[in-house]
Amino acid sequence: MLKIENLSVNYGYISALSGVSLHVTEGEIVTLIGGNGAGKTTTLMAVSALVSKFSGSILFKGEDISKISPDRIVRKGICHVPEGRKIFPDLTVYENLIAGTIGNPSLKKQDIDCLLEENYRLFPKLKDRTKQYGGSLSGGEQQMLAIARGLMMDPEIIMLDEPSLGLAPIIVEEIFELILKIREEGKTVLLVEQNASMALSIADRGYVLETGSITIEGTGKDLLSDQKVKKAYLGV
Amino acid sequence: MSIILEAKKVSKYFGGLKAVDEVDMSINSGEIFGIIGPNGAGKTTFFNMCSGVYSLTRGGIWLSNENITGMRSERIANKGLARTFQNIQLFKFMSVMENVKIGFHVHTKTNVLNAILHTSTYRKDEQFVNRRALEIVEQVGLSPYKDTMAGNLSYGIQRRVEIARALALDPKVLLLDEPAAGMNPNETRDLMLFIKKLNKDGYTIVVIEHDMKFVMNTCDRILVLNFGKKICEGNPDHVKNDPLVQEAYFGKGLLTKEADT
Amino acid sequence: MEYFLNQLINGISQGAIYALMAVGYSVVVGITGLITFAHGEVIMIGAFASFYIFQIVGNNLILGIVGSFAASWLIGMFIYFVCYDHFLDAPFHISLICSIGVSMLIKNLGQIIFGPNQKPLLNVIDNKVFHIGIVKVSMIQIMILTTVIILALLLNFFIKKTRWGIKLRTVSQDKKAASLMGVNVRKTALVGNCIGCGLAGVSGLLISIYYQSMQVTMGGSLGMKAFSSSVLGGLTDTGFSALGGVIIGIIENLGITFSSASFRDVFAFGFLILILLIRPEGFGSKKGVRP
Amino acid sequence: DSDNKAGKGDNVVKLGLLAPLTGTNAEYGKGFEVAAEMAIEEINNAGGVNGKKLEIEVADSKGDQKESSDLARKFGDNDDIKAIIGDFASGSCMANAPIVDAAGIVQLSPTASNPDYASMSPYTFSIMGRQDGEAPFFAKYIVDKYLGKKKVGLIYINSDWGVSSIENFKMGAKEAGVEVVAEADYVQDEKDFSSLISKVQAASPEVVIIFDQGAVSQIINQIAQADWNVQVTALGPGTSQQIIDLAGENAEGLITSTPFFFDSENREQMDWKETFIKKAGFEPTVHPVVAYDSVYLIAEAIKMIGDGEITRDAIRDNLQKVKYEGLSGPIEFSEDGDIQRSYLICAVEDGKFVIKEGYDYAG
Amino acid sequence: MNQLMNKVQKLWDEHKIVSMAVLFILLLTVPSVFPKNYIMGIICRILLYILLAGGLNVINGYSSQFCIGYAGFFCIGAYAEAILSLKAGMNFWILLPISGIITAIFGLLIALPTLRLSGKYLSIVTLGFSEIIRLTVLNWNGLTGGPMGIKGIAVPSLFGLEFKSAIQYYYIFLFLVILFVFATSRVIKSRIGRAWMSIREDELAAKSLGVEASKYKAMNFMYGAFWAGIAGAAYAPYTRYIDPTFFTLDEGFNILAMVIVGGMGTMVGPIAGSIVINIVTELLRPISEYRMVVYAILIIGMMWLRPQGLFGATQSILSGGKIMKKSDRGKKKGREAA
Ligand SMILES: Nc1ncnc2c1ncn2[C@@H]1O[C@H](COP(=O)(O)OP(=O)(O)OP(=O)(O)O)[C@@H](O)[C@H]1O
Ligand SMILES: Nc1ncnc2c1ncn2[C@@H]1O[C@H](COP(=O)(O)OP(=O)(O)OP(=O)(O)O)[C@@H](O)[C@H]1O
Ligand SMILES: [Mg+2]
Ligand SMILES: [Mg+2]
Repeated sequence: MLKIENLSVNYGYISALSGVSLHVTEGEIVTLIGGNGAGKTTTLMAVSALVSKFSGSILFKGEDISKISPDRIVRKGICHVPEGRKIFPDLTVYENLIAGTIGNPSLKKQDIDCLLEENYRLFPKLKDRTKQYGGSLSGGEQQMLAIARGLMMDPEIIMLDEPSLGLAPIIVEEIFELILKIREEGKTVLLVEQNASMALSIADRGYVLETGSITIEGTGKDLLSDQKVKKAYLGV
Repeated sequence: MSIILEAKKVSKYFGGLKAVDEVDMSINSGEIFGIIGPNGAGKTTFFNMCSGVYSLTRGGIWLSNENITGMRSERIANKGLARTFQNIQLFKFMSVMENVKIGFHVHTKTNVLNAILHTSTYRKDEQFVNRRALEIVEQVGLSPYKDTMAGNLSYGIQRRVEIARALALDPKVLLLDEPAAGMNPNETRDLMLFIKKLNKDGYTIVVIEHDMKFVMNTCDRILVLNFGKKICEGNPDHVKNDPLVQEAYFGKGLLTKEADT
Repeated sequence: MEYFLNQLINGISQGAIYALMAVGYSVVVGITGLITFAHGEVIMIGAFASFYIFQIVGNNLILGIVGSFAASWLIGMFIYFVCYDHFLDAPFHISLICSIGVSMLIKNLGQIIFGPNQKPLLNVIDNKVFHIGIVKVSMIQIMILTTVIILALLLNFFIKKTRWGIKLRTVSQDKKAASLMGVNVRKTALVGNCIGCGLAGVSGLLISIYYQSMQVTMGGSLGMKAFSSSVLGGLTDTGFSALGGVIIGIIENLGITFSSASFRDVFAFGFLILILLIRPEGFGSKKGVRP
Repeated sequence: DSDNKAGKGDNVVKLGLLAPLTGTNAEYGKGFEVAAEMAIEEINNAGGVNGKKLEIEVADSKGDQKESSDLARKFGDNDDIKAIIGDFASGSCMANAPIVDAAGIVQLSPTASNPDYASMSPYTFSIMGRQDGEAPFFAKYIVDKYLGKKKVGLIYINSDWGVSSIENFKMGAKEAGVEVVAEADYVQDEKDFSSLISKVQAASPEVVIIFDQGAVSQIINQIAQADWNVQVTALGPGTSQQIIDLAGENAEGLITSTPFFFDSENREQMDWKETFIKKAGFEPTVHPVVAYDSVYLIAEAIKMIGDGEITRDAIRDNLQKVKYEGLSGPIEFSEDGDIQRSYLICAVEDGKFVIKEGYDYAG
Repeated sequence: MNQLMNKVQKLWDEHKIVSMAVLFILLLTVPSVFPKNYIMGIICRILLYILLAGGLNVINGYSSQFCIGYAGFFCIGAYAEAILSLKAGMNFWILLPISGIITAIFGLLIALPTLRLSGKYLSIVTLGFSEIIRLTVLNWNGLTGGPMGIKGIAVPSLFGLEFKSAIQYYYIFLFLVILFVFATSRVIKSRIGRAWMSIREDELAAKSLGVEASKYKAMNFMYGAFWAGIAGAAYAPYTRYIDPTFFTLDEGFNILAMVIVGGMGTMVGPIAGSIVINIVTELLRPISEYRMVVYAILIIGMMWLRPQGLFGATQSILSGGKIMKKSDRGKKKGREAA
């Protein structure tokens, strides 16, 4: 479904990614783990064209999307829940969620309504905050909002950059359940997580990213039992 | 063991919303104190009140028996209370070194004239700042990044810069808001050790964290907020087994289980 | 008493003119998120467009309005590509200096093309004066006032309530995030800017009908007033900006009744500063801020 | 471009013209340029002065004192340039005064209206006409004698010219027993006069006097818009056609004082006007006319030098003595280097200016 | 551009003293190179604007505050000098610092209430302030001569020799510029400068580190205003006549343009800006009416080529840090083509 072929990204003279290749097939959960500064965020940003790629190609359903603008990419059904939330501070929670639906013109009024319902069910906190301005939410609430906003566009593939960041354990669990649920709906997930053990335990496949290039890849199980991974990222 | 930071019945209302409601807290010098609670429980707001960013709706705060209620944050920082921010607030376009140097502001006293005339005050200050800044950068393990622009660092690294900068203040109390967010278990462990080390060096540390492993293994005492109210306080084990906390916060405890390991 | 009422009317109708300009201005700023100093020149272009149209097709108000809207829309596109397109995510002073450059460009070109002297715009509409009780109100004053009110309300609804409005606001708040929502930032900003300029053009037309003359250099002071008014209204809120314009108008004219018109801008700016001291964001307020 | 003229340098006399070709005053700057070039052309076609051709170097001061001063220095440095005409704004002229004084070169400003300007240096001249001439005349002969009214309301521009005008007007008014019941002032670029008008109207004067050049028509229009019919008069615009174009029938009955008049019977005046409009693209105000005369004045001064060497000082000394019947009326400099004029009274009747009283009326 | 800058920088750093001395000598000999009043007039103007642009740059470039009404301060300085020298007959050399201080006090007066304001709102206040100053001067006939202006301002003299012509006055301006550069560059490098920049980058964080934001913002404004005052005080006796039309908003924009074109937030920037813009406007003279048109186009073009200004830092909050990536994209395209 999504196929990245030896992608390289430079920031000025710093090389953040060098020859990263990975693929995500329909209906699976793929996770990307790695230390700080490994290049996870950069990878996702490259997919949604937020950073200028230096070389490499990105295919979505066989078509090359590495040359088109971010908004067009989104409209193809790729949703990116960015690092650092990037919610709209001066829009209310409700408006933020509506903004999420812009990316998917096919949505009807009633679809939007039931999507709203769904998200409010998932994140009751947001429901009691509908009229509050995004910027004044607490860190975790913002994180929830960011995720909910992503779901609002009902995408074919969703890329989550550290969704559990700043969330209370109970919510984190819900998030992971949510991810599984999304897969059940036949959708696809590309997950960047620091909490490697949990991420891998739900993922079909995983990639390990080290200083800009992929070192290990395999199924979630394999990686969980892989010695190097254990040492480096599971902290055991 | 003397009380260094004390909050008496502090409340913060935003319109109808009671973000923090009548919370008491007293932190002894030399301990690591944890604050946990569901999202939107009022933790950060509480920090913001301690550090003078928000005014209090009610109650009072004492820093080593001096009433700092309603003081401007500059003053409070001057009195020896440093904090880091949940959503990182670095000087994005300055190098890591410069970021840290700003931290020494309160410890230097150069004024315009000194600066123009390069008086001894000026020279002393500059030497001091440069030396200490290097030390701290070293200490926090940022040496490789010391001349990179802070904004260009990855999320995890930026968190460390925040801590380094706060340390430059050489504070009595150090408030850390989710320091481990965005770090993987290993990095978290390093951070844990680092914080413990700081604590040994005599810093009193208050930390907000959602990573149970981190909290349970570093904090001497933990305070749990929910909907702005204190629902539990005590040592890790006590908190861990508190039913209220469990259903409000831990959920099934998939993540807390790890903490036991 | 009558005297004061008339001064009040003067104030309101001049305020209405400011409001008219401020509405367009706040649309521009609200969507591009960048302030401009070329607004006055856009107004001027609108005025001159109508001038030539009236010369060609005779005094046909509708055609005039359409023409000035179109002309200033085009200028709007020009301004967008010169000042904004490049610098959407750069700090505001860069596009600001560009807009100063553009204003210089348009003004000086205008002086060469249209000639530097004043141009008459006499009896486009027969401007009767109604005597309501002791106060006098002229046709054109009523026209301007109604236009302002309708525009302000419509736009406010459009931007606040509709899905399109949300789209526009996402662009002005965080362009990266907006593009992640599938918003075509550049197109949206372009359209937004052009709408704002179009409105400016129409206000240019009405203003020169009101003052019965126009000059290439008219833009400077007008643009400044548009800026002040919409700052008073919190820059991005069309409704408040309109209100701000009216209030400034009234304040000025009342001030003049007590002292001299040489102090006009002193009153305007003095009042503005006063308000900003009490409300740093004007009548509007920054909602989504928290440390 | 001085070098390419170098060859025939000796039988050419160069003058410098300072004018705001760009900026807010571009309208007047353009007028200066066109009128001056017309004058030069005529003079040269008539064989120049004492067999020498005149040349003029036009420089854009942008209405900015700094630039104007730089240009004055430039002309000062350039020994080919024998005299300077300009600048438009008093501010610039006065800033240049010390410079031309040091360089010992004449700066003859057609329009500098600040009463202190001409006396700043022996080299500074102005032919705008001192307001201690026209303003009192206006009070005594237009308001009092011609209209026979006693209560006036003044609307004036708050500039050096405007302020000195009304001060002088008040003196004249006191002598003539004319009472100023209301006055309202405004600054350059004012657009909305409604509140000023209401203010003056509230004092219900019999006559309104407007002291300005640029904004007269706008004020007239807005007086009409406030449908207040009162005798309107204006000091400053002379008999500028622009007023009629801009104010249409609102201008009917307007009374002005003017040092000169475009007589539609007078062929050459009409020709002058035609040529100007053709060149400039708009109706002449009073400004280009005085600019035009300025050139002739310098020419006169040069003529008076006769076959003596044409030096800057020679020009200065003779300019002081010149007696000249210009397009803008008779001109003769006072010791300070400015002039007293005598004035006509004109009125707008069915769409054009007509003379009501001649130069002798004041006699 | 950058490479060149770096080279020069390197050379400079390696032999600081020498190069400084050389530069100084060169500057002293300028008048003998250009004996013409005209050229020296231009050079004096350049120096004057270096002072103004430099002072403005301290405000706009080194603190979060964005002042566009700088002409107001210039005005105060000039009138302070003119009035005091005329009415109190004080000596120019005493009046220089005095006018500077008076202006700085005005700076404080508008800084204090506006500390809460940010970005665009502060800008409009400074703009309004500038207009208010001008109009007050215009209407306060008693003190300022109103529209008549002040004429016959005494020229400065030192040990009997008078600074009348541009050539002589050059040395006064030069002296002031050197003073400014010396002082400011040192302040910027010091703790004060760091504090200013920290506020520029993130006020909240700066406060939490004990930087008294309000105090330093006010100080910054005063420092900037001070130099405008000095510039004004030097300018008034130079023209010997001033009136309110000298200090319009356009003057403010003009100064601003120099700062931004040169490169905000750098020491060299405003200097370069002033030199470039003044020379360009002078060179464009022959095309008369079209002059300002071309000038405008040049400014815009400048911003397109180097949004951060001639000498501005690419990676800076003042360039949004974005520009670098753009130029990169350019490079990349180049590579692909190759
Ligand atoms: N704007 C930028 N300019 C220059 N270098 C950058 C920029 N953004 C990121 N980098 C560098 O690129 C590398 C990858 O950054 P990235 O944010 O992708 O890491 P990450 O895997 O997301 O780390 P984390 O888990 O901490 O978020 C890092 O070394 C970082 O310093
Ligand atoms: N400026 C504000 N205006 C309105 N509501 C606010 C403001 N600041 C905080 N709140 C509300 O107060 C509550 C507490 O916020 P706070 O940031 O303290 O939560 P928190 O405990 O830090 O949560 P998290 O763990 O997600 O950071 C939240 O519900 C938030 O919406
Ligand atoms: Mg990341
Ligand atoms: Mg928090």
